[in-house]
Amino acid sequence: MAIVYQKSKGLTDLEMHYCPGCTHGVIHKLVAEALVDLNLLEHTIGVAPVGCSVFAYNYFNCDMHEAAHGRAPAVATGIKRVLPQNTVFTYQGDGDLAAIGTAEIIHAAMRGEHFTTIFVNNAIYGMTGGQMAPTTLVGQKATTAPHGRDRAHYGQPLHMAEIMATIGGAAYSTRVTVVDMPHMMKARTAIRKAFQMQMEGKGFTFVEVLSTCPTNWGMTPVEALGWVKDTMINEFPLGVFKDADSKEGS
Amino acid sequence: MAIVYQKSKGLTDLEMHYCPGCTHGVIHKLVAEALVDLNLLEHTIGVAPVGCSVFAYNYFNCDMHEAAHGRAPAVATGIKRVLPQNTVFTYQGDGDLAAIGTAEIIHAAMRGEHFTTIFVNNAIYGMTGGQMAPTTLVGQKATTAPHGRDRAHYGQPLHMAEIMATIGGAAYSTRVTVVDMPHMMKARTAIRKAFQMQMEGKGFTFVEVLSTCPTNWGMTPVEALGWVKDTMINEFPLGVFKDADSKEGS
Amino acid sequence: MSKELWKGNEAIAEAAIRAGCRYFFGYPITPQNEIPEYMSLHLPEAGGVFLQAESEVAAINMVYGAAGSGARVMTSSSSPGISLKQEGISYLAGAELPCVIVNIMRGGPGLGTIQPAQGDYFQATRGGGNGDYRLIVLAPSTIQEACDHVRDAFDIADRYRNPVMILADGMIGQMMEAVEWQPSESRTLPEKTWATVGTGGTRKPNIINSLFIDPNESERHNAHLNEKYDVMRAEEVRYEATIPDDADVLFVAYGTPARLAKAAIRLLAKEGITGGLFRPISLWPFPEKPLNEAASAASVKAVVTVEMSLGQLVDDVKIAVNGVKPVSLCGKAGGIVPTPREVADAALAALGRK
Amino acid sequence: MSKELWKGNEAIAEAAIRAGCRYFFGYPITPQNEIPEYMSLHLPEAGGVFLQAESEVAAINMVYGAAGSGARVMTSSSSPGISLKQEGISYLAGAELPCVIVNIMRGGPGLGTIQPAQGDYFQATRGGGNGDYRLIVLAPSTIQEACDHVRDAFDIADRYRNPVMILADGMIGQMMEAVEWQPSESRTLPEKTWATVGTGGTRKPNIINSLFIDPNESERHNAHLNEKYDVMRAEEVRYEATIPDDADVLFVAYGTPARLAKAAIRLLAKEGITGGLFRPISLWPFPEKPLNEAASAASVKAVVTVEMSLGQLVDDVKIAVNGVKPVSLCGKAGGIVPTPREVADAALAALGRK
Amino acid sequence: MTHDILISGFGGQGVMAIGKTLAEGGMKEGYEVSWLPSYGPEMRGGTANCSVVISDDMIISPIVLEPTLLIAMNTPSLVKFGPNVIPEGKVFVNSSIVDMAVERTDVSAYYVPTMEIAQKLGNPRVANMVMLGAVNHVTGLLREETVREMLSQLFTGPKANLVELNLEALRMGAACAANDACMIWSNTHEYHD
Amino acid sequence: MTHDILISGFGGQGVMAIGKTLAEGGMKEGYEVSWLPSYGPEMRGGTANCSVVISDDMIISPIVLEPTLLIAMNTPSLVKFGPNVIPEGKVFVNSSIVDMAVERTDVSAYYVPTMEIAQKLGNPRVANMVMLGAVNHVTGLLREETVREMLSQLFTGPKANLVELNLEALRMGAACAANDACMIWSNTHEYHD
Amino acid sequence: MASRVTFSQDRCKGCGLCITVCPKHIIFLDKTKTNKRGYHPATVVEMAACIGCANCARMCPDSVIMVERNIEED
Amino acid sequence: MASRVTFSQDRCKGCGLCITVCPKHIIFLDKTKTNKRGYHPATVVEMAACIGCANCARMCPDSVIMVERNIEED
Ligand SMILES: Cc1ncc(C[n+]2csc(CCOP(=O)(O)OP(=O)(O)O)c2C)c(N)n1
Ligand SMILES: Cc1ncc(C[n+]2csc(CCOP(=O)(O)OP(=O)(O)O)c2C)c(N)n1
Ligand code: SF4
Ligand code: SF4
Ligand code: SF4
Ligand code: SF4
Ligand code: SF4
Ligand code: SF4
Ligand SMILES: [Mg+2]
Ligand SMILES: [Mg+2]
Repeated sequence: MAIVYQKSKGLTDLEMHYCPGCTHGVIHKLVAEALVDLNLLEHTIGVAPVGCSVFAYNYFNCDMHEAAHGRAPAVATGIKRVLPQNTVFTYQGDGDLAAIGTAEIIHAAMRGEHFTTIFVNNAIYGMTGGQMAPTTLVGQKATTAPHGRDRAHYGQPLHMAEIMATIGGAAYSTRVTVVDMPHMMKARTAIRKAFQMQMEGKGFTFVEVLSTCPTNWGMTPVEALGWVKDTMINEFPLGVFKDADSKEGS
Repeated sequence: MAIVYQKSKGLTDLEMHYCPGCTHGVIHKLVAEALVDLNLLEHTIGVAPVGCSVFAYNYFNCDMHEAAHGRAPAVATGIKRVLPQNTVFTYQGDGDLAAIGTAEIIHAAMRGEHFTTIFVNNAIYGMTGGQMAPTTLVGQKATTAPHGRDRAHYGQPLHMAEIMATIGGAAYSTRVTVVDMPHMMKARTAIRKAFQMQMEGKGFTFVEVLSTCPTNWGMTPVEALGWVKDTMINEFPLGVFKDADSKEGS
Repeated sequence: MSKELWKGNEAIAEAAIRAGCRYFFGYPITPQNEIPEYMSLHLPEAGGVFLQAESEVAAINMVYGAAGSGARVMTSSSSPGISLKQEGISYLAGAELPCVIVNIMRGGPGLGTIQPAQGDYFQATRGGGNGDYRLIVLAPSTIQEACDHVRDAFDIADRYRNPVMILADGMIGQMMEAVEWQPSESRTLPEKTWATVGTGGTRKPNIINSLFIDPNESERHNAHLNEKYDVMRAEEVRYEATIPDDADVLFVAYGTPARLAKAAIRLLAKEGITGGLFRPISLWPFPEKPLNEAASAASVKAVVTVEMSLGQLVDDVKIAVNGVKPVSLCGKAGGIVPTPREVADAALAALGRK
Repeated sequence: MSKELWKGNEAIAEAAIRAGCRYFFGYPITPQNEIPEYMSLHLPEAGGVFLQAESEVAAINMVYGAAGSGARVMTSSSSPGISLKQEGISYLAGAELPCVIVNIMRGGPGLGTIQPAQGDYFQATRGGGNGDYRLIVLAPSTIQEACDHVRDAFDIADRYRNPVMILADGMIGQMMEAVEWQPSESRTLPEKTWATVGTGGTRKPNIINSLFIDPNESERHNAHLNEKYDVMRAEEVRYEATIPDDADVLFVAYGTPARLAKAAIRLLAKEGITGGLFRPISLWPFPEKPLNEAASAASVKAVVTVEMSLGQLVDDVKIAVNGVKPVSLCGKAGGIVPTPREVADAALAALGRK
Repeated sequence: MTHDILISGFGGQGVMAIGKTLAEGGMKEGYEVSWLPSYGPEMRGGTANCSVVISDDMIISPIVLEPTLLIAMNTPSLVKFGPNVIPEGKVFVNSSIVDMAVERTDVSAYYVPTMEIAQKLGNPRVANMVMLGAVNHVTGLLREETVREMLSQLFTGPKANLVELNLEALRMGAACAANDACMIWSNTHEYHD
Repeated sequence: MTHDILISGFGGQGVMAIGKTLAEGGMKEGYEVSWLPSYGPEMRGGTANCSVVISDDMIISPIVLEPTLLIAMNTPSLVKFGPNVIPEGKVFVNSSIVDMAVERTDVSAYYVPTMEIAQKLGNPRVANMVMLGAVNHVTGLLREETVREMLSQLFTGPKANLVELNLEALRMGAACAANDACMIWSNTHEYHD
Repeated sequence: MASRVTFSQDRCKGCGLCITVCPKHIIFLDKTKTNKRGYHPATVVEMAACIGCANCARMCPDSVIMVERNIEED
Repeated sequence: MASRVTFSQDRCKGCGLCITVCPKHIIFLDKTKTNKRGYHPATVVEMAACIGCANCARMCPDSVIMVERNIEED
């Protein structure tokens, strides 16, 4: 009997604190596996955000920084400018990246910083208890939008992967998800490609991953997968929005 | 003899502190004239930035706030939410809006805040002495980019009008300039339209104006006009990038 | 008035609405989330506006805009979020805008921990932002008091055109206690003729501003602010002193540690030692004179500061006591609440009995 | 060593490069712009990296990243910009990262004025950010001293794994004076085994972090930090005392006001009054004991604090003097530098002669 | 009289609600009360707990470190907090899922099969009310009238029928505690590692 | 000996450079020196000024509020700072564009037509060097050797010929100050309101 | 047996994600068990039917599952 | 005279922007004058040629220029 799949060496042995069925765990695995498979792990420095994935520094089996809320791209910039040969990535939620950290991510992209950002969009603030995020869907309820996000009051969700695609220094911007096997395989490819392009010096690489938050969506983990497929994808279309390799979007 | 043109009542009688030939003054006039002609001045609250136009609060003949560097859109949000019937605008430079204030402007646009932003892009930090801005052209010299902006180090300029156009709550996004009469007339129209759409409740309106900084560009005022026409417009194409009225860009 | 059981954060939000607060700009952070959450539901019902900002920086600047336009406005956050607001707070103070800022403190430094702490005392009382400015800082130690402070805070802010901060540890935000809603005394407050609501063509433009580029003007502005602060120093000092005539040791504490000091006083009583408690309620202006007098009492042999921080309040205690008695510190940090026993032991140590 | 004429800001930048600083992240703000401008030209020549960040917030977080990866790194700003860095500074202190932060102070509050001031004393010495942390704060009063401080600051930061702040008023940044470049003493510094440079597969991951969610861990971490601060308190106190045996009045001042106090002492001498100057150089750790001893001298009748702020340094002076002598304040704010005459008059007033 | 009560269990077991009912009821009975939740990311699937203090005197600290009364709704809670109970204190164990006995002999233990009893009442969600009934029987803090009043405010309209169901659960819990058998641990429930 | 020198004029008149040359020269002559610019948005087209202190003793304050020596390169400078000069102080006026005389009688005034002299030398940019020459003649601060050394460091390669031109300007300025005529104001220049 | 699927049941959070991706529909939550953290852990009911595709393992957020396959049969 | 252009010369900064937009090329900087702020102010050299288009006035950043036109001739 040969092992077909087991826990990645890119992850530590610690049990993760995520809620049951939260796809943060799945995304962690894809990142860790990519780093191992591309032989980058030992030279990687990751940056954890403030959000449910704040403890990511305990899970990834490489050097890690825990950044202030939203500032992971600035921290990663500091690291990568000191260590241009190493692999650097940030792992950020939608509150972290698309709200408080908007300036930092846009300017990292503008400068074409040579790191990779994994953007976990679960349309909510998970960590702090289900408050509205910039990516919360119109009508979606949140603890600070008890009647659902009101378009007249709060406008429409921000589409970060599309914004990134408009910025010169961004080499790669894509949106994927992990809610079933075909999508997960695309996500896997996208994450690998992002790291590869980073190491080839192509510029800033950005992978938005639609993720679930069963706890704050008030759904079972399986229902949450369904909501991504049926509803969230309609608001946030999947695809490649920029690819410096192919010089065209999707 | 009838007066064809005289100093606008929308401006106070104070002499402006701008350098000779700086087009900040021209843009001030267009804004003031629009407010007077649309009969809005008495109900307007303007927000001045930190930048060369920091003293704009002394020049516009209406109620004014002086905001912290980059935060004018947040300040304007606070004002407009309290006074939804009044006219509110921000007047911001490229350091103010496209660097430190990136998050604030993007989120005001996302929420579709009902105010108007006049974005004065002169590709430099004027006030503090010619440091690099996010809109500084590749190769353009600045006191913090003594050999010119290096693409490998700093990436390419941010195109704010284009970014705004990708955001749901933005009703109008355009780029104009004031370097000769035909362009100025278009700028005049754009600014009026922005205020009109604001009062019609269409959403956030954004007018980027390419402006000169003879002092920090190291040119005469007239040379500076030429540089906008010959060089800057190539990097920052003029046009309408979003118009909720016509439902199409240019 | 009947008693109701309220969670601190929600009580603070409700108290603000009752005080006429109609605008709230905030950003989520534990352990104060129930404030914005409560506001998001109930402020619109009261005809007000709740807005979740993109960051604490944006929130405090929205407050600046709303306050400048004459609104009763509030924001709340917790330690790291309050750090981000420092520039904005300095602007508010500089432009003399009234508003209420709530800090439900957690452990630091940095991301720290979400458990209750008092590590932001310096920041609150001495201005974490730039320049010479002061906030009035009120520190409740029960939820009832938190409600009363919020009610008063808006009036005080309007009276002085100055931000007022409610500084409470996470315990006050998270716990539930009985509350009796007290009606506001209706203070007559100055009209906001300075607010920007449009000139209406009937007056000169109003300008909200903290920039005084000419140093002479800037100096005059600072002198003006300082005179205002002197009035506050004279009129807004608040404290509670429970000090027996024969007190051997004087505890000084605010917020949750003040409650623990009371427990320690009971423990000490069993051991034949009399303790008193001086509880500053306005942390700024600090009750300097009353504390000096209390410490000067002949029976008092030692002053012990109890704080959930590692030596912040104690600075003000030392300044007030001015050498008349030895001052020592019983400090905890990082989200740990000292036990009554630890507090009592600190007193014994200060008295040389341990 | 020959003398060269240097502008303060440029000298600070050059001193940093000579001290081995190879990374600088900053954002323009008057009156410190010559620091980033100098760095943008000369740091790449030294094989380093200069990066203009999108904001002060981003800059301090880039410092966090670079420092965590083991670099000698610096940032500089002026008052409002330093306010924005407070959260980041708290994180740096919490995660125990070495770096040097320069604040060339201007008048406040808010946007204030760009003229020199000292209104950020509290912020620097007591942490404008959240939680219990401390920076070592060095305050030069000449450009030569600014260079020497910068040189030492990097070593001190590395030794303690703690941010060090250079706190100077705009005058120090803008003026030119003669400088003699002093070679660094080569302190042996601990190896940065904690830095994140990739595990290389040979060790466990290094983690740069300020989060300790379990309050017991958080308390331990704070206790550890506090022990470190105690070592600093014991070993890093710096001051200059020029106090004649028969001094009637003792001035306490740092930075530019210390120079003015010297002029005031000359004026007073003509009026038959002997003045002394106690100049704290490390504002934190504050030279508490030496100042107490100086104030205790029999001849000294009054202590006068001279500051370009409205009562900040005076708090530390009061704590140190602890009531042994009356302490008074000669303060200016908003960009105005006090004149020697004003300083002398403050002394006369303190001595009851006016 | 001061009760320092600690209530602990998995998220979703109604731990916070038991505490709030006790605190609010205590307030209505004229006592000084406080309630304090644990909070933080450990809530995610982990153990949640809250402190309730009920006293006829001013409440000093709302944090219960050494409970006079512990309600352990699951095994980790008993393991973690059992040792902190004061001598002579009381420990209420949700014996439906707790798979161990209270080993200390200086405290009184009460084993309440809350889930089985709730099941009998046809509604598993009243398990926490069963526990409250048991606690209330032993402490005598709340009168049934007070509880009824609170329940009537909580359940109105179509849900009004839940008032009686909950009161019945309260009574069943009390009855259970009244029976000495409840003080003896027996491993009747299913638990697998 | 302490010279508190204030130099003021329009931006672009080389005000800062005069100050720096004085300060650096003073340093090379072995004095303690300081130089302090005015800074800020008033620089935009307005008046710029700098303070230079040269002393054989420790310099206390680099800010010159009451100059012993004022160099007024334009009219507003003379209007603004003239009154602050100490009694017995010296005022150097750029008479090429200053359209008024020094009215105070307790100070010595020197009128130097810097632009006319520079014009004669064929290079209007050395006007500030002319002024420096006049000042140096009166104060005797810098030796020509010192100035030559500084200029040689500044102008190298193809620009080396500028050294002699600047020295000549310095000498012409000195010659002007040596002539008593320079102490009498005459309105020779064009100025219109 | 072609393939073997092993669950670290103590780490399982009973979320059921693995179930959604098993092409053979052989994974269930074992309601008769409650693990240390209070969850009903996932298990395979008919190991023989497993094709060793590892979908379940890839999907599991908590890396609970290891999948082995008999190489000879590959 | 069809039109009149009036300059508040004290406010003029001599930038020359007005010159660039005058269709009649009749505006010049008066080098014989230096105003209070040290600039050579703009002026019209041949008022009769002015068509009152107000381009100059619209372009002037400092609102130095007022333009009048004879209505009858309109
Ligand atoms: C400066 C600051 N503001 C706010 C917080 C509180 N906070 C922690 S996590 C979080 C939001 C996390 O949401 P998101 O980034 O979407 O991550 P998720 O938890 O959904 O994965 C917030 C606001 C903080 N720690 N620091
Ligand atoms: C928080 C903060 N950071 C920096 C500054 C300094 N500052 C003043 S203006 C300015 C840049 C202005 O550039 P821009 O917005 O392009 O306006 P311009 O002067 O070019 O019109 C900066 C960085 C400040 N006042 N506050
Ligand atoms: S709260 Fe949401 S995002 Fe956070 S761990 Fe739980 S399910 Fe995942
Ligand atoms: S510095 Fe530039 S932008 Fe500022 S006033 Fe002068 S020309 Fe205009
Ligand atoms: S390996 Fe494939 S077939 Fe086997 S249990 Fe897992 S998902 Fe089902
Ligand atoms: S996906 Fe993992 S955690 Fe979820 S039920 Fe399956 S094995 Fe358990
Ligand atoms: S009004 Fe027209 S024609 Fe007349 S001077 Fe002005 S630009 Fe020239
Ligand atoms: S545009 Fe205005 S300021 Fe410039 S030269 Fe013409 S009149 Fe003067
Ligand atoms: Mg999220
Ligand atoms: Mg600009």
